[in-house]
Amino acid sequence: MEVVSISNLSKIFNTGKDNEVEALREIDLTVTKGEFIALIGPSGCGKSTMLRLIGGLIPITSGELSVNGKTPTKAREERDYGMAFQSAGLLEWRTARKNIELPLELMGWSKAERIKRANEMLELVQLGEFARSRPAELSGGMQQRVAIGRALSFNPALLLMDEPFGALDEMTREHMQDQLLDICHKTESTVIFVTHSIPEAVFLSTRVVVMSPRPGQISSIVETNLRAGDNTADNTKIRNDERFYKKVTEVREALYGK
Amino acid sequence: MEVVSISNLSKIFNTGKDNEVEALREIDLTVTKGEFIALIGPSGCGKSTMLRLIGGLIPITSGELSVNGKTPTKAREERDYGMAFQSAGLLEWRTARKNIELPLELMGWSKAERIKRANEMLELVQLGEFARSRPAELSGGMQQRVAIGRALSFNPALLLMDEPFGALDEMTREHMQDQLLDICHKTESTVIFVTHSIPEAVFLSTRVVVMSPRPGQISSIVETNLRAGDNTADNTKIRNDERFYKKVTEVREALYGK
Amino acid sequence: NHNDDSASGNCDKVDKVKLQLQWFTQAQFAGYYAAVEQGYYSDLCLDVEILQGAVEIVPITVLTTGGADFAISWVPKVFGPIEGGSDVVNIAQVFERSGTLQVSFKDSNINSVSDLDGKRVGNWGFGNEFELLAGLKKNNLDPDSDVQLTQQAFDMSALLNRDIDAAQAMIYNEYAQVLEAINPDTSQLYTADDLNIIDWNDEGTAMLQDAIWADKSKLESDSNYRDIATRFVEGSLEGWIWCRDNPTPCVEVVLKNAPTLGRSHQTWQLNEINGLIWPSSNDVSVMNINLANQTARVATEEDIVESNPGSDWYRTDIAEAATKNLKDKGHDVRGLSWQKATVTLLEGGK
Amino acid sequence: MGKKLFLLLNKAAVRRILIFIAFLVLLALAYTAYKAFGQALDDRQRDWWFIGSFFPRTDDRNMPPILDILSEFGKSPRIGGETYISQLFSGALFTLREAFVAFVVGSIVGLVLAVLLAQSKLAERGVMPWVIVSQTIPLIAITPLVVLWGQANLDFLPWEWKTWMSVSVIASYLTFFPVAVNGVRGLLSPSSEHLELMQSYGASRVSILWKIRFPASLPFLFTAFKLAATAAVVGAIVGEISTGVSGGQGLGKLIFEFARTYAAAPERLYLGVIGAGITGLFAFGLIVLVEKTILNSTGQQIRE
Amino acid sequence: MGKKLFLLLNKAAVRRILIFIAFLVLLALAYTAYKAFGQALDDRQRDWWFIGSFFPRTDDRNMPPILDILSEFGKSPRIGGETYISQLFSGALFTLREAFVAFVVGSIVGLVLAVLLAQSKLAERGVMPWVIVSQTIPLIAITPLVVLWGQANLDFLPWEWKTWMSVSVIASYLTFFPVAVNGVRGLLSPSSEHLELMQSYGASRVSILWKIRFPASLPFLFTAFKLAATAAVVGAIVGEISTGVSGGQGLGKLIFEFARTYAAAPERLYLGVIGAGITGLFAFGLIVLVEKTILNSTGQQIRE
Ligand SMILES: Nc1ncnc2c1ncn2[C@@H]1O[C@H](COP(=O)(O)OP(=O)(O)OP(=O)(O)O)[C@@H](O)[C@H]1O
Ligand SMILES: Nc1ncnc2c1ncn2[C@@H]1O[C@H](COP(=O)(O)OP(=O)(O)OP(=O)(O)O)[C@@H](O)[C@H]1O
Ligand SMILES: [Mg+2]
Ligand SMILES: [Mg+2]
Repeated sequence: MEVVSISNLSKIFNTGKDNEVEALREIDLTVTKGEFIALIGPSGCGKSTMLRLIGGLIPITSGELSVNGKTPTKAREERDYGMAFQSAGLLEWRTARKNIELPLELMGWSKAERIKRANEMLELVQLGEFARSRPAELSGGMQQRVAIGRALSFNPALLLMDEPFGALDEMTREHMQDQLLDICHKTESTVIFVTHSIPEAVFLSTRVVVMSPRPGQISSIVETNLRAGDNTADNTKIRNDERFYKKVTEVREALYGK
Repeated sequence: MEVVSISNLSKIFNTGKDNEVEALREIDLTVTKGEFIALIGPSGCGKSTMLRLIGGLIPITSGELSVNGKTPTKAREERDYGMAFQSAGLLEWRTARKNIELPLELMGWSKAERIKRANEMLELVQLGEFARSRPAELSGGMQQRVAIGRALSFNPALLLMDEPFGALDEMTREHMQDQLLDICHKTESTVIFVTHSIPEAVFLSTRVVVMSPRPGQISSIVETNLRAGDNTADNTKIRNDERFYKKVTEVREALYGK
Repeated sequence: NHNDDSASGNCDKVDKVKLQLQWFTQAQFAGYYAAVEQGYYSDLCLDVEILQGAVEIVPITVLTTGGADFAISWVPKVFGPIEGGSDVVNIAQVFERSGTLQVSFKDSNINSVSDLDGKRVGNWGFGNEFELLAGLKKNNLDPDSDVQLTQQAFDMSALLNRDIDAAQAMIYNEYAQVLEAINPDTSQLYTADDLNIIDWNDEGTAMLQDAIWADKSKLESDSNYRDIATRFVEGSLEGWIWCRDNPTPCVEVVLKNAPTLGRSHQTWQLNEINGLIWPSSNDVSVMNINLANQTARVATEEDIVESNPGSDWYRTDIAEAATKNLKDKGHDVRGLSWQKATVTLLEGGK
Repeated sequence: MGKKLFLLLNKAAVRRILIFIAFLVLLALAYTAYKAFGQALDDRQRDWWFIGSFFPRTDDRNMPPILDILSEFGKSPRIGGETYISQLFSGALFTLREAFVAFVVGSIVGLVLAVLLAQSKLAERGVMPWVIVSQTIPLIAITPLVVLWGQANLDFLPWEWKTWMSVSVIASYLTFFPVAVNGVRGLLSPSSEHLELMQSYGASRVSILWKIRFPASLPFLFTAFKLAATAAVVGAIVGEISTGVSGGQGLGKLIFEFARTYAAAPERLYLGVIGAGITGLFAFGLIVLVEKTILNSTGQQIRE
Repeated sequence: MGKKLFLLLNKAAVRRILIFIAFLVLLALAYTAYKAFGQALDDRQRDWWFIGSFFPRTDDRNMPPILDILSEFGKSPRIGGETYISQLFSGALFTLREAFVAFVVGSIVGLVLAVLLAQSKLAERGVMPWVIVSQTIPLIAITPLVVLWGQANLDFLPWEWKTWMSVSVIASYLTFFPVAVNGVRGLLSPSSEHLELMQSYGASRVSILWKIRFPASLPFLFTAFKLAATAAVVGAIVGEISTGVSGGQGLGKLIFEFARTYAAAPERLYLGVIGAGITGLFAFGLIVLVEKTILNSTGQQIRE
């Protein structure tokens, strides 16, 4: 089942003005249900723009784009998305827990359910003690983790994540990766995940989409799928598997050339 | 010559309130001129707090801290610092170039000098084309690079950098690392550099300071110094050197235990 | 409340009446308050509510828009609206004399209007300046070039500070304020001997002031309203007669309705107000035709109106009917024997 | 919340009031010093340079001595009458009631307008001009209407219409404007980041308003409320003067009376000004207190 | 900048004005419809429910027909005299001059105060109360002083003091307040991130003020300028009325005349109101135009 289908998509900012920027050119991509797409490419190549287009937050310039057979705006209104933006974007007047509760409130969860789920999420991102802290009192990485908790809290069908683990140390990052995979497999979510870390992309994804510098184009797509559908696969094993290293090299070459 | 000397430094936020947080406990550290200290540790362990203490932006709770033999506030007023914060912190009403010019304006550079230097910096961070863009029109990584350009623009004696390359792809990151080293060697700057990337820490630093989780303490200090004072050393060679891998492993073990 | 218990007994029906005053409550309107307190209105089967005026209340507007049944206003202030088509008529000219003065210190040597030549002459503007302007012209002074006309605030500081040489003042109000102020040279209150006054009544440019106004065509078409008007004028005049004969309790009635006012100042004011009414050349409030013509003439000369308002703006029948009733009750409606009392002002009008 | 308010009152408010009093004393000293200086000059050469014309005169009529002003509080307009301080106090209460109603009505109207104006450019362009026009019309042009309207028999209201309510209506006319203008600014202040977040959840306009725009606009709204509270008090005072109130004596009436008798008793006008000032400060202080409590609890406090 | 302004005028402003006119026509229609409805009711049962008391009366005295109002523009107070529209036009120019001076003076004073208040908690606590107090004092208590002061011989000024300048002084008294209050809010609005950045450069207070606080406060200041421009116009109108400015016919004087003769010619007061409204809109529109130009060029525009 096609979740996202993109064809011949282009995006130009400030069309006609002297600061015109061609961010994306002629993108074609199809994502099917349950896939985990890693989006990788140099800084400024249009990864965030792509996510924002898919999420229906900015209008496309030309081409076609549909999500679950609907326009992105429609899909957004029907709450198909969970998004984690490049910057944490927490509401500064809400505590960490209240920030995680935000989407749940919008989806009409009861107060008790919300608190329960928010607490689970805080545990998952290892911030149980900081439930009542405000964003300003959290470190950069902690803020990012709250944002991840918020994006995952309501089991969205389509997860759009923009460098969610960028500000985390290796250990926390690996923990979060494992948790993310776990949740996604349980809820059969489809994920589009932007990252700068090639190993992370390879480890998490079923496919790695490699983009070239501005104007952003898809230069190649590497099938990774180290789990091959087996959700119980041992993550540590995969991380140390030879196939993993090979795929990492393959993506690196696709990205930077040999 | 001691640039930073810290002894028995502790930092507690919200002392006495119910949301009291002990961020740093009994830190001892001495940094001499020309050193490149990499600070590494799990998310929320107090790295940013440490930089902010050294920069004199927040008051210490107990212990002693001096910079170039002065109080941090004094040092700050005498413009000893160049800081790059964890979030880019660009002024949204200024263009990229104007943002880089900000510290130069404060230091009384002439307009022509400012523009010249700002353009050099924009080239250095590979954003020459975006001189006239505003922060809102730049991607996350591009914003971060502008902030780096700004921090480096006036050759500060002491550079405090908080995950400056966090949002950059590998290639851009390596380019920036090389540039940073180059500048630091030329201007004989002392650097304290927070990062989550162990290879980055090892590659750049003379010493890696490893911190343990909250309350943040220095768990060990790894001498790296792969260049051993030779500024002309070939970076590619160092990155592929065996000593490099050994040091990476050493730091990883210091950080996460064997 | 006085009205209710006495009125309901003898009356088939009590008519509600609203009276709009031209200014805040003070002894200038003592007669109306007295009529309420003394039950004169309720004896005539009226339930009168007095609406005090304020800075931006134009009584004639309130009257014509139905906010009040009767209004108190100076005559010249109504000429403009009447010329513009306002349907109102003067039914009782309560004050026969103008209370407007031009006050100066003795040492300024302003003994007559012609002495204003070359002086700084204060006035309030906003339609209060016509008697002054007419008086100047009558004495062959050009208001634009021969005197220096100056905007004056509604208090007498400008005169006391000697920023102006002659100040406009109402005899019952601002003039008294000067006499309530300390003369820094003597550390005593100023006295009448320190001051010269020009009284427009003596100069022949006085204009008629407080009068009762009513809805003109309603008065012609609605006999009930005409009847109410007559009773209202009768009750009001009875109040004024009472205040003439009993000034001390009358002042207390005013003070009761306006707790922030000073007693000596209000006593002075009532005394002077009585002097504007009594002795009356006609039966009280019945229009003096000469003064009506003088007012209309000055108004025309001063361009308040384009053409002389003639005599359509007042009617005397209601006042005549009311005074007839009063005379029948044995009241003195001329007050020929009335004489001004001597009132001692205290510092600040206490 | 009650307890929190009280605590704030205990610490911050007391400090605030102390500072205020310190400045008050300073001002009184400056006033007296200036007066003394001016009088010394008077004795020599009154018209020296521009002291004579530019600065206020320093004689007792124009600048009554502080002690005279203070002692005037205990006096009364007539022998045996109510003292000025007690008149001012009850006048202030009377005016505060008008101002309170005006504040509440004006704030509600202002908020509703702000929400309306924040909806779309079209709404802003269509409605904003009328809001502006409404403010440009001087009170003198609307008081007759308001007063007439108040005089009509508003029988259908569950309460009896009093003239002071007309004053409140006039004051609320001044009140809603800053709330509307600052409110729009506040409602439009959320970052695009937060708005996009909400959009990504498919949040409705109402949810965005309630969960993002409204909290983000709190700091703006409290600034507006400060302006509005002050405007409500001054509007009530001005309303009393321009329309008159029967059945009560507000501050406005007192001040007007005092202003008119300034020549005879200048101290009194100062009493009125002090009374109005304290009343305004009281209203302002209440808003600051509520602001501190709420913004502290949401962490949006900008200072302290 | 000139060209930019012109371009903005061409596109956005024209659209804006068109929308305004559309709403104007709508309003006129609503007015006429309400009047017709009310009159239909009048004919049957005037006192039906509360229409009779709550809503304005619909007869021609209280609600003159739109056409009467419009045709009044072309009339004149006396045969062969100046038409009202030309009186209003020159009155508006006269008042705008007063308002302009008031706006400039008030904004400068407000900005200086805002900078002062933003310096420290102590300054805010010491000075803010006086700013509030100043606003609570009704104009009626200060106009006499201003007028006297204006009448004194301010010979030392390099220009001749005119009465309209006293009006400007009074209007600026209303103007500086929103600028001061919103200004403080704006000056305190920069994020701690930006302030820390500046501190890390060892920037002086003045630099921080100039390079961070001031630009960050622009959106706040423009909101304040909008309030201030409106306040300047209404302050000038009220000031004219309360000082009775001679030597010129401003809008205030005209409105005062019209209000006094409301009973006779209600249309005229509407003329005055329309004149004041358009003048206010003009002042407001100028600020919006400048705001758009500046905030567009700094990218701080919140809408459009
Ligand atoms: N609102 C905007 N207006 C103008 N240009 C924009 C805007 N947003 C993005 N761009 C431009 O589009 C290009 C792609 O930006 P985008 O944020 O998608 O990059 P990215 O791949 O996410 O980069 P990074 O890894 O640095 O986050 C950049 O050149 C950027 O300058
Ligand atoms: N202003 C503050 N108020 C209260 N607590 C704070 C504040 N700033 C930081 N902390 C706390 O101090 C601890 C250290 O924070 P810090 O930002 O120094 O972490 P960090 O090492 O930089 O983490 P990261 O890698 O996630 O950026 C955290 O537990 C955080 O919650
Ligand atoms: Mg991005
Ligand atoms: Mg950090």
